[in-house]
Amino acid sequence: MSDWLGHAMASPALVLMLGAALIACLPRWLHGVWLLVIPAAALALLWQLPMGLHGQIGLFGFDLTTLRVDGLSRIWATIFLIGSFLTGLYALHVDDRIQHVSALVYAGAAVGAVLAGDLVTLFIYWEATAIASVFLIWASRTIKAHIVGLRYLVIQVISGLLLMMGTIIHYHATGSIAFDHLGLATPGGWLIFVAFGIKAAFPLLHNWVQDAYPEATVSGTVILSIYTTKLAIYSLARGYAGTEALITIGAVMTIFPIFFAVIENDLRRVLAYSLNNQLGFMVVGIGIGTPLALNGAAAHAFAHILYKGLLFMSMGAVLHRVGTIKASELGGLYKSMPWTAAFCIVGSMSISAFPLFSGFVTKSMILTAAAENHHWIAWLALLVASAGVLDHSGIKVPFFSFFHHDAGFRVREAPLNMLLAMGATAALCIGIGVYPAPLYAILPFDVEYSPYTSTHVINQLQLLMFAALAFVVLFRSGLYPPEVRGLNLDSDWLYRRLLPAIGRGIRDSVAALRARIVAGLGQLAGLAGHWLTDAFGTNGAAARTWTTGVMLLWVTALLAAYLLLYY
Amino acid sequence: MITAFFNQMPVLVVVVPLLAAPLCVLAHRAFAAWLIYCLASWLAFAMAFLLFVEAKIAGEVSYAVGNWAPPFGIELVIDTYSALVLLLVTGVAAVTGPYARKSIASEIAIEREYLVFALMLLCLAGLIGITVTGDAFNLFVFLEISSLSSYALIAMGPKRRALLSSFQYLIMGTVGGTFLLIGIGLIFMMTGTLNMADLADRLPEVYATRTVQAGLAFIVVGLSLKAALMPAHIWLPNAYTYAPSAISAFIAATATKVAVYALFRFVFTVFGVGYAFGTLPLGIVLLALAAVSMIAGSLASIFQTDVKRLLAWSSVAQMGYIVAGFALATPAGVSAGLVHLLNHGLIKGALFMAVGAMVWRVRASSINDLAGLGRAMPLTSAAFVIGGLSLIGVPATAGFISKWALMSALFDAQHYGVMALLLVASLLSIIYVGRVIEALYFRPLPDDVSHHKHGEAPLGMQVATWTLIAVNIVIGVHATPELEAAARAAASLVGGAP
Amino acid sequence: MSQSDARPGLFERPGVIRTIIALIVLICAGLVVAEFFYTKHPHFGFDGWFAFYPLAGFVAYCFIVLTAKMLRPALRRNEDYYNERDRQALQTPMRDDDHE
Amino acid sequence: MNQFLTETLPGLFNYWIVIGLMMIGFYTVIAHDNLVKKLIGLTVFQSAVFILYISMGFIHGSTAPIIIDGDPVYAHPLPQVLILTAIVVGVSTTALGLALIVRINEAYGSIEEDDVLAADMATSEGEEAREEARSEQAEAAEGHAATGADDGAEAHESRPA
Repeated sequence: MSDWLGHAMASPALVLMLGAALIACLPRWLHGVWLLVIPAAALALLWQLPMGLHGQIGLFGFDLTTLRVDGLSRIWATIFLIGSFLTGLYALHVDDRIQHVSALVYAGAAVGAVLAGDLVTLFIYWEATAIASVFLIWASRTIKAHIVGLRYLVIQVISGLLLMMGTIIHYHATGSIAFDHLGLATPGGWLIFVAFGIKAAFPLLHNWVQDAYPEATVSGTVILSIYTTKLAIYSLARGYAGTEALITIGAVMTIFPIFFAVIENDLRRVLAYSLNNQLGFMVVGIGIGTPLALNGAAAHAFAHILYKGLLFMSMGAVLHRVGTIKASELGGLYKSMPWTAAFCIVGSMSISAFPLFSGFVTKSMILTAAAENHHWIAWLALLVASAGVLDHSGIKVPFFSFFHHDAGFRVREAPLNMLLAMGATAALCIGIGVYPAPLYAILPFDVEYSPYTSTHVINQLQLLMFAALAFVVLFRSGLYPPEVRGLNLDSDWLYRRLLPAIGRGIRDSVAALRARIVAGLGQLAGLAGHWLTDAFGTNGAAARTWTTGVMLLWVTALLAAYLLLYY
Repeated sequence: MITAFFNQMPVLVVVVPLLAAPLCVLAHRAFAAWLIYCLASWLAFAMAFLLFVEAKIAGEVSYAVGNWAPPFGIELVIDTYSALVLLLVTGVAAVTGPYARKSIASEIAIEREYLVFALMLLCLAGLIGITVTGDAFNLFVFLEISSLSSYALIAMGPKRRALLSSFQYLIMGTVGGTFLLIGIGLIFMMTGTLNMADLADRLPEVYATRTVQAGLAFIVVGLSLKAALMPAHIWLPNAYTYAPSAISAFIAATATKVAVYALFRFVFTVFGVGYAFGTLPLGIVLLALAAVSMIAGSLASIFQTDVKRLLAWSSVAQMGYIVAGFALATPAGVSAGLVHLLNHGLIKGALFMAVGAMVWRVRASSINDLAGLGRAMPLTSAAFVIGGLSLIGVPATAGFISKWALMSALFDAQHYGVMALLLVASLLSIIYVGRVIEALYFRPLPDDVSHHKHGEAPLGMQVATWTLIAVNIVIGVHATPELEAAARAAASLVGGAP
Repeated sequence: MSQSDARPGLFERPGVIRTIIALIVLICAGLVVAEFFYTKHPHFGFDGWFAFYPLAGFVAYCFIVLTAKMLRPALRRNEDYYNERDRQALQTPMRDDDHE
Repeated sequence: MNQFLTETLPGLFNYWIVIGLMMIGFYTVIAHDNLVKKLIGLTVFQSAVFILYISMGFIHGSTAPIIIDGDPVYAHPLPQVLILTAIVVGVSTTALGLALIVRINEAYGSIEEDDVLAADMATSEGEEAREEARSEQAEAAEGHAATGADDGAEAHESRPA
């Protein structure tokens, strides 16, 4: 027990969390320095750690492995820490202790989860990411953010509960809590799969992303976009690599959010849908499960965190300056915010996978792997999705915010620290695209792969440029759907409308039934209506103050029950 | 002299607060009474610690009151089980000392303050007595001492609703106490002894009689009432809500815990596991009641508008957790229940203290009244957050340790349904703790605040709250000593390797 | 649309827009020509057809946008569809975070 | 049967009395709203238990446990001693309860439990209504202050006319 402290201290996750504790106590003017120093220190520590298992501690008879450094976990931890550094820079101007603390705890929990060598440690950090991240939503301090935050929290915690139950059942079946390949052969494996699926935003489990991310603070959205979903992707890669079902799920995931993204008006929500679609690429890669495909998933996650972060940063800067992020109200901002516009375009080019940008060198690995393994439907889906990405993230986001018709906003350029963060991220996006060798070097598997063949470059350019041409044609001919205010139904309709409606239906019919009974039998029925509030509200039957007589009757009943049982 | 002190310690730990109480009355001054309370409770805590160590070494410390040899005289017995609960009771009492000074002063008229401390000492003496005694009837007497003083303490609450709350508690508590008395009488009738160890020896001969069966039923129901186990819990929310803040913290952390201690002292030590859980179906009944408590308590908690009431309802739920552990009657289950009993005492004590500090400032305890206090009282709010996380069971806090232990015990016993309910209850606890945290940090201070002149809570309240929070974190990080001690206690209660 | 500026911005002048479009068309034409000058590595067969990628890009794009457009009437609701409270809440300001 | 009527039943008559008293007391506590009656019921209930204890220590034809010559049968002294303590507890409970009733009467002007509860309910509902009104007011005020802003963030530097 004594040396666990030593082992645990060596964890980059704990460096971030201790840093968060420091920020909670330090005066305001020191926050900036710490926000940058802590992730950098954690990153340095990560790369000092030798490959292998560390930080074994015993807890309640389980041997936990709190620190597993191997190719797969290291690349994820690395990009998380880089992301933490960049978002720290982006949020430097924010004067809100809560946001800084929760951002660091959140990042620390995500890093800890990625480095977890067993399911219990994973569960602990898994829940920690949920709890830490909700503060970034609440920090918007609007009533809507409060409601959305609670909804988000409940969904995240359900994922954690499933993970825990799955872990227990898995342990019961196999006697092991190691977090290695799990597969879908056991019920425990299924439960954990669903738990991962919730956080990875599988189709129909996805809506919390679009619900919650756009409600967070300006910097909170950027931070949220980095960790939770990619942590789930890592967990899938670790536990379910090569699971056929993932190819189908991933293919659906790449396609269906596109339609929503095309007609969505809130640009941060557009990006949230596009996030979903990008996750689909990674899920397909994991489903294929060959070394090349897994490398592709890892590399794509790496690149994705950067360009998606960059896009959210630029939209955040627009929201910060203009006060709205609705496509229907924006336009012409390139005049006021030229740097932000330029960085946004770099992000768009990267996500659309133009050659020389980061998306190209990573996404093509997944497509190549799909082709090599002859998953032609999935491959076509990814191809179609690539064209779709060009529309919603490549064209729609920069076009409607910075170009299109001038909406008349005359604002200042984004704050310097935001520009620096965006600049650094943009530089990384281009750097990876131009010179991918360092990224390839830290991928989990040794695979020879070269993205810059003439075939690849030409085919990709053909695909993208003709899609762009299609945009021009559609837009000029007036067929392109205009940006209008409104919200679009998604799967959250199920629990925000359908379930309550069913509930109301049941309640109403019960109430009607009650009315009939009441008419006949007086006050016999008391079970209808807002059952819970009736029962547990402050003056509800179960929770209000009873008279001592009623209390004692209950006690007598209890005594009688015991005596009867014993009789 | 020193050896004499050590030899007399088991009785001194009761006698010191008992004698300090009239001293408080004689002192007649608030400050002097407070000083006496602090000294007595700290001394009791020190002795409790020494007794704990002694019990660890010797296994069991026995003391014959007045040199009357047991089983005829009253025997005091301290084993690890009682020593742990004793540590909790005296520890919380000792921490309440510094807390109570300002908190009590803000809620109770100055001329009655000294009486509060006298009553707190009496209550403490009663609670300590319950844990150390090895005599069934003596336990009843101490239980009534602690209950009577807590009725009076609760009635001192600042709102008039405190009066009826206290009266209802009095009726329910007295009925519970009388049931216990009947139960003890029935088993005394069959065995002719009141010494617990002696009872354990003699009861097996008369297990089959109706009298003993009825005796067990009366004792279990009587102590369930005192422990606020569903459906006998209804006195608790009001009593905790309307009591003065310091009293809420003290009683919430100790009184029901000690009642659970007594319940399982009877069930395990006196009646024996085989009889109560084997011959009679007590285990399954308690488990069912515990499961209902968990869910219903948490649900009710979510709907509360008053933070103290919210915490009180959460206590009902948490009592369910504790009883669920004990009701398994496996070494792992009992030790988990015991650990949660201790940890929950610490958590609830800390939370009630944090809320008490906020009440001290805004003079109200509804969630809306606490809006925006995260900025006005950063330290107190931070304490509430950490305590709340511990209540939820977030890793690195005490709550995690005991919930984890409970989960694994339930899992080993293959009670998957209860396990699922426990998980659901934890989910619900996130929601009700989240509601308060959201109000503290993400809502603005109301504009009409007349309480800007106060800053953070006074030092004494801060120190007390943070002491309990610190203990929570220490246990969360380094739980081995507590877990080992609990395992020893469980082994002595239900057998099995420690 | 520009009311505040007397002169239209760079990307609002018809000439500039025409140039951009012409550029795109030109590049596309070039890419079709390029179709003759590289070796293909088809994996499935159909991906080796002439101008497969250009066609795929164009058709897929149109398909997506037009389908989404058709879906819109079915999916779109008022912004306060879910409840009145959300609408009110939308207007509740963020408080003092994100200062400079 | 005959033996039951002549020996067992009368032999156990003390228990019948105990049970009777107990039920009377318990019923009073449950059924009466008047707090004083409740408390008296509680006292009767407790007294029944006292009698249970005392009578079980008694043996037919026994004498008080004072050592005398000969070979007398002594009653068990312990239950009587115990019940002395229990009576003290009972008396303190009654006293405390009565004191509480006096204060309840001062505070509410009634000693009927349902009246007092109704008064409490009224105040608590009043408090809740006030709370609700207050938070709605706050919301409305905030909403009003921000009409024009959609997603929040800092004030606009310029907006189209």
